Amino acid sequence: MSEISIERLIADIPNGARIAVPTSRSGVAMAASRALIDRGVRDLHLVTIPTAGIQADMLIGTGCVAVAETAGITLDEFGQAGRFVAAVKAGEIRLMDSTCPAIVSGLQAGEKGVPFLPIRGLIGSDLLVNRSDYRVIDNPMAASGDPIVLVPAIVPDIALFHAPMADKFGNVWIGKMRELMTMAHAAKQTLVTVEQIVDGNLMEDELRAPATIPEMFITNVAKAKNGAWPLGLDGCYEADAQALADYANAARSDQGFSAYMAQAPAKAAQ
Amino acid sequence: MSEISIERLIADIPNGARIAVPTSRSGVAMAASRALIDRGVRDLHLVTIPTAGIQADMLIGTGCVAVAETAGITLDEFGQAGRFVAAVKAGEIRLMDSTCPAIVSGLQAGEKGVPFLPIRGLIGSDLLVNRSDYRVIDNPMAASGDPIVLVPAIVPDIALFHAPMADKFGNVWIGKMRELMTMAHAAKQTLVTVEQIVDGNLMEDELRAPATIPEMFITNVAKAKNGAWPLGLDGCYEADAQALADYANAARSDQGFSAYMAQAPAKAAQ
Amino acid sequence: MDYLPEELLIAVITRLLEGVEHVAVGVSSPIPGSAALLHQALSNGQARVTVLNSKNLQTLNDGAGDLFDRAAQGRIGAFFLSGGQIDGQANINLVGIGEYPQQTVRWSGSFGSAFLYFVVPRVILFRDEHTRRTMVETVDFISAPGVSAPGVYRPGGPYALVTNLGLFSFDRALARFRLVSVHPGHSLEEILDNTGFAFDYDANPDTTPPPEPERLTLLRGTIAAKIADPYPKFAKTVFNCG
Amino acid sequence: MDYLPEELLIAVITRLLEGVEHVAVGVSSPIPGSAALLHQALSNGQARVTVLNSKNLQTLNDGAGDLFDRAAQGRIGAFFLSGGQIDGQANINLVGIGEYPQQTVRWSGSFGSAFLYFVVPRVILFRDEHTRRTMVETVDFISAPGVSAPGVYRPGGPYALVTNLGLFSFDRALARFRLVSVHPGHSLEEILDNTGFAFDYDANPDTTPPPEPERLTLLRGTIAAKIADPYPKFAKTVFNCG
Repeated sequence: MSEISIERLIADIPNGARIAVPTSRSGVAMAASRALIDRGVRDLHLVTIPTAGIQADMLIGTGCVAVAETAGITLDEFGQAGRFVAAVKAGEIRLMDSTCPAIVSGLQAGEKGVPFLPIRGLIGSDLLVNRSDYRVIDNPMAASGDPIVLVPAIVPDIALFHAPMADKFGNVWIGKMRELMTMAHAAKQTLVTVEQIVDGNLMEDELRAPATIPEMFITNVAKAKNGAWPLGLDGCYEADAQALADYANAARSDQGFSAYMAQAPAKAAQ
Repeated sequence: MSEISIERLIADIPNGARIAVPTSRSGVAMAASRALIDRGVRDLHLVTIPTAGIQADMLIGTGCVAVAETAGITLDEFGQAGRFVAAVKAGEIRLMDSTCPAIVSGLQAGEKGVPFLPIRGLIGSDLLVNRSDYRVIDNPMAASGDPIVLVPAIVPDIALFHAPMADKFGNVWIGKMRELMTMAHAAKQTLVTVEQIVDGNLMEDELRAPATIPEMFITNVAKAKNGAWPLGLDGCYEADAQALADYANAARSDQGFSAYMAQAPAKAAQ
Repeated sequence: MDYLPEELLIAVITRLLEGVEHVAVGVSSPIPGSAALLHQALSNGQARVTVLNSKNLQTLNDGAGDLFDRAAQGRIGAFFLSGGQIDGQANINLVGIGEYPQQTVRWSGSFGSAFLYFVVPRVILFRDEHTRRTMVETVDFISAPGVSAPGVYRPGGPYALVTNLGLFSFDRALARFRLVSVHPGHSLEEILDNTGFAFDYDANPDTTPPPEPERLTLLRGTIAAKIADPYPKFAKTVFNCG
Repeated sequence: MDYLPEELLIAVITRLLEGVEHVAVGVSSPIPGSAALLHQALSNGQARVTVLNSKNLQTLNDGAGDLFDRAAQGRIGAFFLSGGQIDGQANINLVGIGEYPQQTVRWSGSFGSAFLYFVVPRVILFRDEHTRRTMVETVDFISAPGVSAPGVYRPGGPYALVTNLGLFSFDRALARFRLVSVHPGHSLEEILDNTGFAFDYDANPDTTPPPEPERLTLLRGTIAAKIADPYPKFAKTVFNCG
């Protein structure tokens, strides 16, 4: 796998792609997302695995997103995701609200190549009422009536995330962020930014191999030092609380957000 | 978690327990199985994840097993599993024949706390005909008729396996043998033998934590040096081909098997 | 011993956790998190605590589904949920106000509520703003229902509601809250004035006991240091720790 | 160039893999494994090969379901199955002979066949014993069916049958084998005599071409060394390697 730029990495994501991204603590490809915004991608169907934060808010605020399939979009301790909230109120994005494990199960169905997985809960919620793609069946394993929800497989066109390291073969080490493995397994294409590209073969490293995504699931890798900034990356660096607070504050208004996106750096100093 | 003997580890496995064991290359607790045989356990419902070899054959040959739920029992390059074959022919065990991914999906259903998982394939096979616990439904996600099999959750009473190491808290490192994680997640109780018990906390080791089963899933751990012998343990030692060939040869007949079990050592020299 | 309002709430929640072997705590929950850690300390470390988004207070290592799989199997005894709105049937709304989807107020989303509320035996509702804005007759959007029809798989559900004003229990058969005690400094009248739903109560309700002194000491010491892992700002503000 | 029977079979199978991006090989399959590795070498390493139970010839690291999940998604282009019995409709039997379950002959079990046969586009049946004992009219137990009723999800299925006597293609619509070529040293009559099921054939069938010399060289060199990872005995016996 030859080294490519972040811009090249995201160049072929088509408008309208169903794109899966992890939670704010599980390896968000922020630098790549900024590149995607700069490219002017449109009509993304964003699937958050299972929630998201600043990344989703930025993509929504810049008009890149048509559909948000999510269990929650929040800036956590920095407050509401201002652009997400504004877009919902304005009716600018289509919502596919769900609950965390239903999204995970959908992704696992995609990983397993089955059309659905069953999941407990949800019955009686307005989430279920508003998800016409979910089904309720009578559990065929039960002796008497036992309604259970089936969620359809999620097969993202693209999985996009940031990880600590890749090797030159395209194997990607993810540490404890196991959802990245599921995402790569389920998605048609997987695009990854990494802090570093290491020598040797991660799959031959006894300690790293168990938490390494094999290259056959990886479409492309680009190096992006501090690529999750202003979010953190487990084992590498903490989130930049000041930068996140600045963003949260700016994103409260259209003007604040526009000014932020025009002025704030796309990435941390490298 | 205080250190206990192999005998103590397996002491509370009740007769009739549904016990899950891994394939011959994924950490078989051979020393613990010999202890279980010596104890004279009876009527085990053996679930192989998803196949097994010498361990299953020995347990069957010594009359410990009532039910074999399996996708295959074989001594691999050493030939047929003689005691398994003899027991089938004699009608001494009840068979629940299946196919590897159906067993894995059943275990994953157990792990996820759902009553079933769907799986492709199987339709038209005599496996399905003979598994009255499997169901065929019409895929509710499809526009037109699309039959699909549902396999019920497998929730083993006991998961029993051998791993490279545990720490003093009971966390168990499994390397690439990910099925052991699924087994521990799904089972009510998980009993583990390990090559060594290490200092420190495996969950705090950045490199080992991703492939470590957290102690909350582990009921008990006993140290068993060369505990998989005569099978191998990935990253620790190779299988003992001569010992396996000797076993395969002996297991072809009742007499050979009895003589082997009476004379052959229960464990490798430590 | 003087105590802060946060310390009272932690004490109240800790009492609700008695006997629970494994408590999990979601995001943005410093008060429940502190209570869970105090509960663990009182159990001499026997009780397990999983604090989401913490570095060291959890053992989740099997992806985004790990916590939910554990909960589905009954391995999580208690969890905390909140709501932008909570109604008298213990329905919770984490989505927004107005007609879905283009609502006039939008919150973050339902997170794991629509699942965990069904499978965790002891779900404690916690909301530190007890007003008619939050405690409503009927929620605008049901993120997760308080009760389920007969036949619906539901080993879990609401166990109690803790607010800044008082403590309520929840009767799943009646689908109705009952006021257990009023926090010191507050009154039944204040609670009635600020609650949009009907609930059962005694004319002279008990007053919530203050934090037990020895627990308060524990809380301000070892627990404060621990909760600083996921919640440094909270630990600093409330316990002046970190 | 002289060659061994095993080398011919490897050459035959390698030709069947043309264009396949990812070949997986199950347990106890040294000849298919060698063919897959030769195919990979011919693709300049572009084709991926997963050899089960090998140390270095696979990247499975997500548990016992990993291979099957990959196959279910269409990520595995070719796989090999065998059978204690194979019948004219390409049904395979890996379970035993006689009335199930208490059969008079019992084999290991169905392994992944009842799944992989459905989802892998190019399943190659391989059996090096071509007799009326193995090639039967109707199998005693269907581990995995050769064809499926309309409407059954089946992107995969039988593509060819390779035996020690010849090469057959399989027509899924007709549910019938057709003899493609007879291996050198064998005859149509021998195949007819030793086959328990009816199949299509030309009166003067082609002879299977011998291994291509340059492939044979590759096979005896780099491939022999590689296949010694999972199959040391085979590499030693056939290629005198290792």
